[in-house]
Parts: sequence; structure tokens; C-alpha cells
Amino acid sequence: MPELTYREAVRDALSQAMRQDDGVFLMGEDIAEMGGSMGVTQGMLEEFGKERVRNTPISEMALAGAAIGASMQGMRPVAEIMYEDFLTLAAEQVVNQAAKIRYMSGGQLTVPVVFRTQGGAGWSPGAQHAQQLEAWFVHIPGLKVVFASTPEDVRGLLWSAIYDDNPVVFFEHRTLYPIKGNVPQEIEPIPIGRARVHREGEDVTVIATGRLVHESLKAAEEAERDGISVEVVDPRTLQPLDEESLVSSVKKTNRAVVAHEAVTRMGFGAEVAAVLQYQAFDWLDAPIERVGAKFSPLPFAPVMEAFVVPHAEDVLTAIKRTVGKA
Amino acid sequence: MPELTYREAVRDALSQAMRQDDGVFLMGEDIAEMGGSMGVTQGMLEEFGKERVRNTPISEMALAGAAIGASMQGMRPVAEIMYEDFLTLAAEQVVNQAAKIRYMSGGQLTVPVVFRTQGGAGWSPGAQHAQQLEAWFVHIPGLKVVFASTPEDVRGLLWSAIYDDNPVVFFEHRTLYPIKGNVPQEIEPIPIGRARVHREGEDVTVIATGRLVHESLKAAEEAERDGISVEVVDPRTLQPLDEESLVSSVKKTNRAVVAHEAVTRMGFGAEVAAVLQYQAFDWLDAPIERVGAKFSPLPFAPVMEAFVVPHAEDVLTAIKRTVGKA
Amino acid sequence: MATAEHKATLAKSELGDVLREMLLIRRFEEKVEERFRAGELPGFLHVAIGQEASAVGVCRALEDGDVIASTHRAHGHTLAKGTHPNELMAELYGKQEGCSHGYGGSMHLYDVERGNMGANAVIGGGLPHVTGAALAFQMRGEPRVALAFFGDGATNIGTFHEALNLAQLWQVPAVFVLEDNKWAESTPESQHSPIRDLSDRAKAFGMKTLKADGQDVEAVYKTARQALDHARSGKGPVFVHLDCVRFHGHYIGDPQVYRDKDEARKLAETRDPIKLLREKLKLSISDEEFEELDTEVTEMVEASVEFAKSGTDPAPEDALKNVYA
Amino acid sequence: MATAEHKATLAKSELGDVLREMLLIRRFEEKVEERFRAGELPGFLHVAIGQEASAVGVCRALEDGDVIASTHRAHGHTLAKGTHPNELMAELYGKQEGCSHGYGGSMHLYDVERGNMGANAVIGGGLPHVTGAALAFQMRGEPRVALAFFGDGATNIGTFHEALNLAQLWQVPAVFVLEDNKWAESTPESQHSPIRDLSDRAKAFGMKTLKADGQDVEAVYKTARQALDHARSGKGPVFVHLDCVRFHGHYIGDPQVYRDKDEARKLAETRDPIKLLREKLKLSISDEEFEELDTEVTEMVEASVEFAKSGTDPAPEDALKNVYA
Ligand SMILES: Cc1ncc(C[n+]2csc(CCOP(=O)(O)OP(=O)(O)O)c2C)c(N)n1
Ligand SMILES: Cc1ncc(C[n+]2csc(CCOP(=O)(O)OP(=O)(O)O)c2C)c(N)n1
Ligand SMILES: [Mg+2]
Ligand SMILES: [Mg+2]
Repeated sequence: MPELTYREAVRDALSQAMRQDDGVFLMGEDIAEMGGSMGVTQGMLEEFGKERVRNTPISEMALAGAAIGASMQGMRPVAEIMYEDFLTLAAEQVVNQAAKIRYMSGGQLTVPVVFRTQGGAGWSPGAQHAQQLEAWFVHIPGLKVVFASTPEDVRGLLWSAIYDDNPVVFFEHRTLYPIKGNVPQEIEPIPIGRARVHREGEDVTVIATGRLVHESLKAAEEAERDGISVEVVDPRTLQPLDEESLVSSVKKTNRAVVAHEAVTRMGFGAEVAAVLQYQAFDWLDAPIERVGAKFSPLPFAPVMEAFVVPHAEDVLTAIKRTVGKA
Repeated sequence: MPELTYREAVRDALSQAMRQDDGVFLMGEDIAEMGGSMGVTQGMLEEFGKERVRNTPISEMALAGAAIGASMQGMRPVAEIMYEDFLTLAAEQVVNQAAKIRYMSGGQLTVPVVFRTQGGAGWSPGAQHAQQLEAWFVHIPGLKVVFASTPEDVRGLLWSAIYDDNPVVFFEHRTLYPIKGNVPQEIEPIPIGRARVHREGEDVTVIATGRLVHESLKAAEEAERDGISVEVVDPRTLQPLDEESLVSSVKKTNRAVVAHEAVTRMGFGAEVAAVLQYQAFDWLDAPIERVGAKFSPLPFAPVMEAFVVPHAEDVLTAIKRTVGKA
Repeated sequence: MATAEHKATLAKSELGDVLREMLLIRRFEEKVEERFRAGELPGFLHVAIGQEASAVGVCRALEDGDVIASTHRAHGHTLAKGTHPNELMAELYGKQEGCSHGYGGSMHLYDVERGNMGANAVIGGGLPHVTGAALAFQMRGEPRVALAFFGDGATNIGTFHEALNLAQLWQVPAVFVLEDNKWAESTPESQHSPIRDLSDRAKAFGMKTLKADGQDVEAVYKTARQALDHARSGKGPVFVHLDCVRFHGHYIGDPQVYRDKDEARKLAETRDPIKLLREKLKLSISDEEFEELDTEVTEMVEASVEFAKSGTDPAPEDALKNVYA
Repeated sequence: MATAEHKATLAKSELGDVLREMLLIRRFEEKVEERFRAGELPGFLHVAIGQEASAVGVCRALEDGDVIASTHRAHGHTLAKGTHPNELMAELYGKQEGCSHGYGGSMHLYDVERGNMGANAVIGGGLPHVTGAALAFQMRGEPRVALAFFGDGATNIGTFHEALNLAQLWQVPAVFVLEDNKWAESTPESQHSPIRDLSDRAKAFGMKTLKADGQDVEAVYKTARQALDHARSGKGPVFVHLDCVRFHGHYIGDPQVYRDKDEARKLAETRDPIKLLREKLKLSISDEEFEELDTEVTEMVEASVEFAKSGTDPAPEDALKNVYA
């Protein structure tokens, strides 16, 4: 089992898909010579050339829309939106076009495009470079939404996203690029729509995405010391959502915490809580806890930024509260 | 108490605010000679002139952004986005700019702009002209979000929105424009952040927004015949949310249904359910029911469209399910 | 590459067909207006009455394999691109037999087999798709062109700027056809654009520009042909500016309070593309022949209504199909 | 209206001040780079080293009451618009004394009292604000101008097109200053724009265009002055194209793998705006005087670091303030 960073894992999925299939190509701002603002596509220009590792102007609408158009003609473009915040510029194309073209055409067309993007706080860029907006896209029928938290997952899921015949919005988290993890020798596609249990436990289920998976695992270890046994589950794909896995875990533990970096209000955790309270109502021994960013834009000053977004302690506090040990 | 249509009520709030205050003006596509695609601003060009009832080109980004800029310089612009679907085009300006400018400037600036928009199904325009996207904006700290369902509410809330020093995204529902209702002789500002109890009841609380308020009231009457006493509450402002009123109603009835026209998944009802299960956990006798659009884009054919979006029957079914009479 | 049968100008022998096509579109849309007013058609509809020469002239110039993206005003483009009136009318009636199987409606007409990548209810929404489709053709070395229709109002939206800029930057085989009817809904061009010649829009990208009278189908064809040849031969995209006239309201039912009542009437007298072509053909097509043509297309249109009405309504729960592939 | 003390060109007597200002910006940004590399500064920072003439020349031409909107590369604009180095440095250190009170950071610098409507981390994000601010001035009959800075890369985004189009349509008193440094991050102009003269962008709106050497502060001032006078006198907005040079990386820490190592060095030799002005002033400012100037501004910069470091950290929970008015 080779070890890759999350960054290398993304690159590996892209590269292998491009080697296997001429229809796969990349578009994005500064992805060629510079290798992307996160260095994900470094070295790929040399291997695949500028036609397939295609620098675009600063034109998020056209870049998303051209990827859609190319996908309608049988290509499998992977469009990189440099920061999630700029998905707001491409929103019309992603939401009104990509998500709906198959439907509006009565099934005549497919739109096999991937919109890769990244975000996340922890480096004080201020309010316009670190939002987490995955919840928006979960609200839009026709899109699939992926948010991977480990090298293995990001590689296997990106592969599946590229070969999925539907538009996929693929979220990466900035702080995860350097983390390392083992991956299978050969790429194993990870089916979209399947959650991953990172840690089994008996007393409470923590459902976490992105960076918060890692924070939740830390919190789980801490909790263990206090005799609380925590199960940590990462849905990995937010749309479709593996409700069954989440519900069955909660039916076992009878308690749930949902954790993500996005703002709590109207965040993905709201949907998970709504699903769980409905499907596991009789099993729940405590209200479902939500952990997410506090209700403000992201501030610049590091002390304030750290206060706004959640960390392991916040997950731990929620765990303790839900088991009555707050 | 004069009677006004919802359309007239919007117009009245705009007109009175413009008479009182030179800083208030309107911008939007086809709002001048044509009076807006929904006829809301009909006659206003004649009274206020083309400087203050300002037709714009088809430029949703610039129209939203120029309204923001004018508001930063002390005006109180009301920008009309013809259809909610086109808020996707203005999303960058609304979300990254309007919502955050006050914050990023450390409180130096205010952005007293209103983005009026409308949407809603029931007339088969297809997938790109009837979405309900209010949930997106509830996720964004810095914005206020209003969704009014009656002539009285829409007038009083629009007035408050115009005079609020924060950016407000103001949702109207297309099918409500012709409905009539009494309004106070003089405009009474309705505070942003206060829910309205439309109907008191004992057995179940229905929390509904927009068109679904009216569908829920119909369902409540039907339910009454079956001996179920239904309380219907309209939060009216989704951000800030009057959690207290919702929670106290549910603590009384012990059952809740949340209803809106937007897609159920990741819709506003998810947030309400998450809040209620948390704050009224020990009071809930049944899982919170969610009523919303089924998981598809809006189809064209009327039979399919009617199937996708919820109606009184769907609310009634949910009410019955929650009281165990399904 | 331009195939032999595609000449630079329309052959005299084709003009009868061209007239028939334009007349079919005209009668079709008149019927649509009538049926909408009769309360038979759901949804939100826009006719392009007066703009038939643009649809027919441009689509005739296309070759097999070329694709188009259309707008909210899409009936003419769709018929001109080869969709049978039955399938189009069935769509407007929301039937499974419709060209979008009842999922799309008037603003979302698709016919992929015939190269119609879709109408679009969002202004500018289809423009980057054309850039992207053309990019796919370029990358695969296919001699195909992607072509977008859009209106004068659409030249104000950022999507337009970005999509054309990208197309020119990458020199993809795309053609952008501006149907300049001087109105964006109720807004006259002087109120929505600071320039009086919208060809100047293309200067921001250095894109080749061609201009034609959009009411003269021969001129349209010739110009479209030139543009397509240019794009197809790898010389880059072309911006085609057609001077057009909208005879009717923005949408069906539009009372046009904002428009001088005489304007449209006068324009219909002097710039009706069907009248203009008919006059040119005076010698070769007699009044009787024209009446015959008219009867023929009118019957086709009537038949399309029959076809549509006897079509199959989707089941309500079909709404949940086609969300994902 | 132009006030008496604002002349069409910079007075000889002002040039010493101009030099000091440019030098202050240069030393300030060099210090910022140093402190960032030392790990003292959080966040994401972009310096405009080499582009001081644009910031100083343009901002000098502004009058009281005029406002600017800036970009991600905002330090120079902010200092030139009058924010004290202490307040700017304190902001970069995330202190309450900072010009955005620690809420903004390098890409979100505000100083409303001094007419700075804000830097923007979204390309093109501030352009429509300038159109809107100018509209407010126009509607209230105030003789003020709103001015936006942006880069060559920004001319590709739809917001640019829409904002300038609207400004020209409404003839608002706005000036749009393109700082054309030929790079958008790692992407050279030839790879992001299909035209070689970005002044052509303005043709799509029919906007008046002025051009100047952005490295020559006198030329910049003169051109900005002309543009501002034009806008202020009600003749409509102006597009100002400044030919600039970016000496350093896109962001602090950028290894510039995409750029010829010699390019920047050569440009720094021949087109350094500070060197150029100093040469012009050879007769009036001696080497010693220059050294004194340099010492003076360097001390100011050092002092700003001291000021910033001894500033007040916000309390964590201050993060929840200022979300709403
Ligand atoms: C982004 C967007 N904004 C607004 C609308 C509403 N709208 C539909 S058609 C139209 C006018 C379009 O004018 P033009 O592009 O000239 O086309 P025409 O209707 O003249 O064919 C408008 C404003 C829309 N569909 N999409
Ligand atoms: C909408 C958007 N897309 C991408 C970025 C990332 N980005 C920041 S600066 C930059 C390049 C800007 O180039 P230019 O406008 O020429 O300004 P310069 O950096 O040269 O001053 C890019 C792509 C962004 N901030 N906003
Ligand atoms: Mg038009
Ligand atoms: Mg640049």
C-alpha cells in the first residue's frame, strides 16, 4: 500500500484518468505552469500538454459553462474552481444548467462534468477565500456532491466522479492537502453514495465531513479516555446521501453529533439532523448536536478565525453534552 | 382597513418609502415602462421618474453590485432580480460582497440594500424559472432573509427591509401576487425576526413559508374536520429566525410539520427541524415531518409539475402522519 | 470542411423550400399564440414572428454534425434545425412525444439527434456551452461548428463577454449569431446598451465580425455560410450581427404598453422576411402557388396540433425520472 | 469641480513628496515581505512592488470626497489614499488598531473616512460598487468621482463587462483604472486575453479611453487627472489603461516557476518607477537627500511594525461583532 498525500492522491486520480481516456481533460485558472494555486496539478502540464491541462482566463462562468458544453459533446472535463467562494460566480451554470440539462432534455443528454474546488479556513485569508458552501449544492437535484477527507477517499471518489455521467461538485479541503495516508496500489473506485465508518463505537455517533473528520477522530480519542465510546462516520458523498449507514449507526449508539466546518445555520448538518430525527426518532436518547462555524463571515485576525470555525474541542464538548457529561 | 392585493401591497411599500425618502430608489430589468415582469412597479415610473425607477440591462451581477455600491454611499436601493433563478448570477455580489462588507470593514460601512425577487411553480415555466432558493441565503451570515406570505406582511416587512441597515434578500411568491388581504391604513413596520401565528391549535404545529402558508391553512381546516387541531405559524423572516416562537408552539402541541415549496432536501425545513429537535426534544411526541418539493428539477408538463411541488394534501398527509392517523 | 452541396449562396432552386420553411414557422407560431390564448398551452412562451429569416437562413447554412444552442425564443430555431412540427407542438402541450418528452417546454427545447443542444431560459446561459462544444470538436479534430443564437439584450450579460472571449482566445470553431431585434423584453436598445452598433461588442475580443440584414434570408444564409466556413477552417470564431425585427410582444400575451403601436405595424409592412422573399420570387412563384404552399404548411401545423393533443401525458411520477443518468 | 490646487500636471514642487510616497510604499511592502517570511504575518498577501507610480499618481489626482475600490493587491492604493502606515501594518498583524480593525486583512483593506471603499479578494468584485457609488453621486448631484483599480486578468471576468457597460450607459462619474502588469497570477496576458491591446476592451461600451506609461508617475497623474475631470464634469466614465510592471511574485512566497527569471530583473533595471523619478529629479534631489528620504520612510515603516506589534489583539468573541449593523 503506497502512501500518498491528499494532494498527490487527487493528482493521481486525475493523471490516471487522463492516461486511460482521451476525453478527460482539465480546465482552470493557473493549473498549467503553476500547477494550480494548491499545487494539485503540478507536473501535469509536462505530461499531458497545454491542450489537456488548460489554463483559463479569470472567467468562472465561461469556464464552468464551457466544461458543461464539452461534456455535452462527450468529453469528461474536470473544471477547477480555484476557491469555493468563486463557485458563487459559476452558480448559474452549475445550478441552472449542469444540474438540469439532462432533465430538461427528457434524458437526451448527459453532462459528465466534474467541478473540483477547495476551501476552508485555518490560514486567515479573510472572508472571501475560505467559505464552505457544500450545502448549497446538496439542495439542487441533478447534482452529485462529494466531500472527501482522506487520500484514499479523495482518489477513489474523484475517479468515480470523473466517470460518473452526472455533474459532480467535488469539494476538497485546503488544510488536508498535506496529510498522508495509504492508498491501494491500483485505484479502486469508491462508489458515490456510500459512507465510511472511520471508527466504531457504542455511545455516540459523530457524523463529520472534510476537515472535521480528523477533528472528530481526535475528539473521539479524547472521549475514549473519559470512557465514552465514539463512532465516527464520514458520509463522503453528501448527495446522494447514504442515509442508511448514518441511521443504522445512530440506531446503535442512540446519540448523534454532526460536525462540519461550514456555518451551522442551514449547513449540511441541518439536513443530517432532519433525516436522523425522522428515521431514528424512537432510538434517539438525546437531541442531535450540531457542530459548525459560528454565525459570522470569516474574520481575518487568527484569534477570531480560530474562534469561528470548529475544532476537536468543539466536537468533544458536543459529544459530552449528548451523553450528559457536559 | 383597506384591502390590497399582495402585488399592490409591495407597490405601496415601495411607493411610500420613495415618497418619504429620496435615498430610496428602484433598479431592475423592465421595471419602468413595463412595470416589472410581475407588474409590481406598474405606474411607479410615472410618479417617480426614470432616475428612481431605473431599468437596467440584463446584467444581474452589475445590477446587484451597483445597488450595493450605491448603498455603501448612503442610498437605500431596492434591486429587483426578476426571477429567483437569476440570483445565481448575482450570488457573488450578494454573498461575498453585500453580506460581508460591513464585517470585513470592521463595522465602518453599512450596506442597506434590498434584493427583491420572486419565484415559485404552478404555471409550468420549466426548470429555470420557478426555483425556490431561499435556503441558500439563510446559510450566509450578514444577510437577512424575508419571505412574506400575505399582503399585510409583505407591506410591513418590505418597509422594514428598506429601512434596515443590512442587506436583505426579500422573497415574494409568484402565485401570491393576486391574493387579497386587509392591511392597516398606515404602514406599520413589521419587525424583522418575528414569526406570525396564523391559526392557533393544540395537536400539531405547522411551520410554513410563502405559498405553503396558504396550503397549510387549507390543510388545517381539513384536519379540523377530522378532529385535529392545527396551529399554523409563518416565520416570515428566515434570518434572523424567531426560534422562540416556533419552539414554544411546538412545546405546546408536541408535534411539528415544516412546509415550503423549495426542495425538501437541504431546504429551510431542515434547519427548522434541526432547531426544533434540539430545543424541544423532550416535548416532541413524533418525528418532525418535512413537506417540500420532491427531489427533481421542475418539470414542464403540468401533471408532473403538480406532482413535484407540495399542496394542501401533502401538508394534510403529514399532519395526519404526525398524529398517527395516516 | 464545406461539403460540395453547401454553396456560398442559396441556389434559386432552394428558395421555394426556404419560403415554405419560413412560412411553416410563421403559421406554427401563429397557431401557438392562438392555442395559448385559448388556454390550451401551459407555461411561458415567446414567439419569433418576424425573425424567421434568421432561423432558416442560419440553420440552412449548417452542416450535418454542427450543433446549435438557442434561447427563450426558440420555436423557429428548433423547426429550422429539423425538429418535426409534431414533436415541437407535442412538447408545448407537455406530451411524451415532445422533443423534450414533456420535461422541457417552450424555453427548453432539445433535439440532440438533430444537433439542437437546447434552448435556454437564462439569458446567455447557452453561450459558454457553445464555446465548450466547439472546444470538444477542436480537441477531437472534428470538422464541426457549434453555433449560438442570442439577442441584443444578451450582449449585456457577463456570460456573453466571458464565453466569446474564451472562444476567441482558444480559436474554437464557434459562431455567435446576434439576432438584434432592438428590444430586450420592454427595454429598447438605447436603454440597455451604451453603443449604437452592437457589432462593436466583438471588438473587446478581436473577433471577426460579419453583418447582415436579418430580414433577408439570402443575406443571412450567405453571411452564416461565410462565418461557418471561417470557423470550420480553423480560423477562429465569428460574431454575426443580424439586424432583425420583432413583430409581436416579448411573450405571448404581452400588451406591449411600452411600445409605439405603429412601430411594429410599419415594420411588418416593410420588413417582413416572408413578404420580402415572396416579392423576390414573384416571377417563379405565383400567387396560387404561394396559397398552395400556405395551405400545405397550415395543414402541417393543424396536424401537429392534432398530433400533440392525442399525445400521451406523462404520468405524474415520471417527474422523478431523468434527474440522474 | 476641479479645485484650484488640482492642476493638470504635477507641480515640480510636489515631486519630492511624490517620490517620498512611492518610496514609503516600496519600503513598506518590502518590510511586509520580510515579516511574512519571518512567519509574523498571517493570511494571504500580494505586494505591488514596481507598481507604486500607479497608486500614487492616481490617488494624488483624486479630490476630497472621491472614493476608490481596490483589489487583492491593495497596500499601495491604501497608503496612497491616505491611510497611515501604522494602521495598515496593524491590520496586517490582525490588530484592532488596523484600518479594518482586524476583520479584513491584506485583501480587505478599508478606510472609509479617507475614501477607500475597500479592497476586494474577488476579481472584479469591486467594479460594480464603483458604478453604484458613482450613480449615488450622480443622483445626488455631488461633484464626486468613484474610481476602481483592477488588473489585466480582471478584464476577462463578466463582472468587468457588466459594470463598465452599466457605467457608460448611465454616464456616471466613474473612472476605471487598469493596472496592466501583463500577468494574471501565473498566466501571461497572451494566455488569458485574445487581444494584445487591452484598451480595446472599452470599445464594447464605447467608453472614452486614455493610456499612459504606468511606471511614469507624472504621466499617470496627468492621465488620471484628465479622466477625473472628464468624469466629474458629467461627460461620462473613463477607462484608463496603465502599462505596468509586476517586479515580484503574484503572492508573497510565489516561486514564479512560470516566469523567466531574467524578465523581472531586467524590467526592474529599466522600468522601476522610483528610479525613473529619481533620475528625473537628479538636479533637485541629491543622493544624500534621497538617502535621507529613504531613512525617513524606512523609519516610518519600522515604526509601523512597532505600532502594529504593540497593538491590541481582538478578543476571540469579537468575531461575532459587526456581522449586522
Ligand atoms: C439572466 C436572465 N435575466 C433576465 C431574464 C428575463 N428575460 C427573458 S427574455 C429577456 C429579454 C431578452 O432580450 P434579447 O436578448 O434581446 O432577446 P429577445 O427577447 O429580443 O429575443 C429577459 C430580460 C432571463 N431570462 N435571464
Ligand atoms: C473571481 C476570482 N477568480 C480567481 C481569483 C484568484 N486570483 C487572485 S488574483 C488573480 C490574478 C489577477 O490578475 P490581475 O487582475 O491581472 O491582477 P494582478 O494580480 O496582476 O494585480 C487570480 C486569478 C480571484 N481572486 N477571484
Ligand atoms: Mg432583443
Ligand atoms: Mg495583472
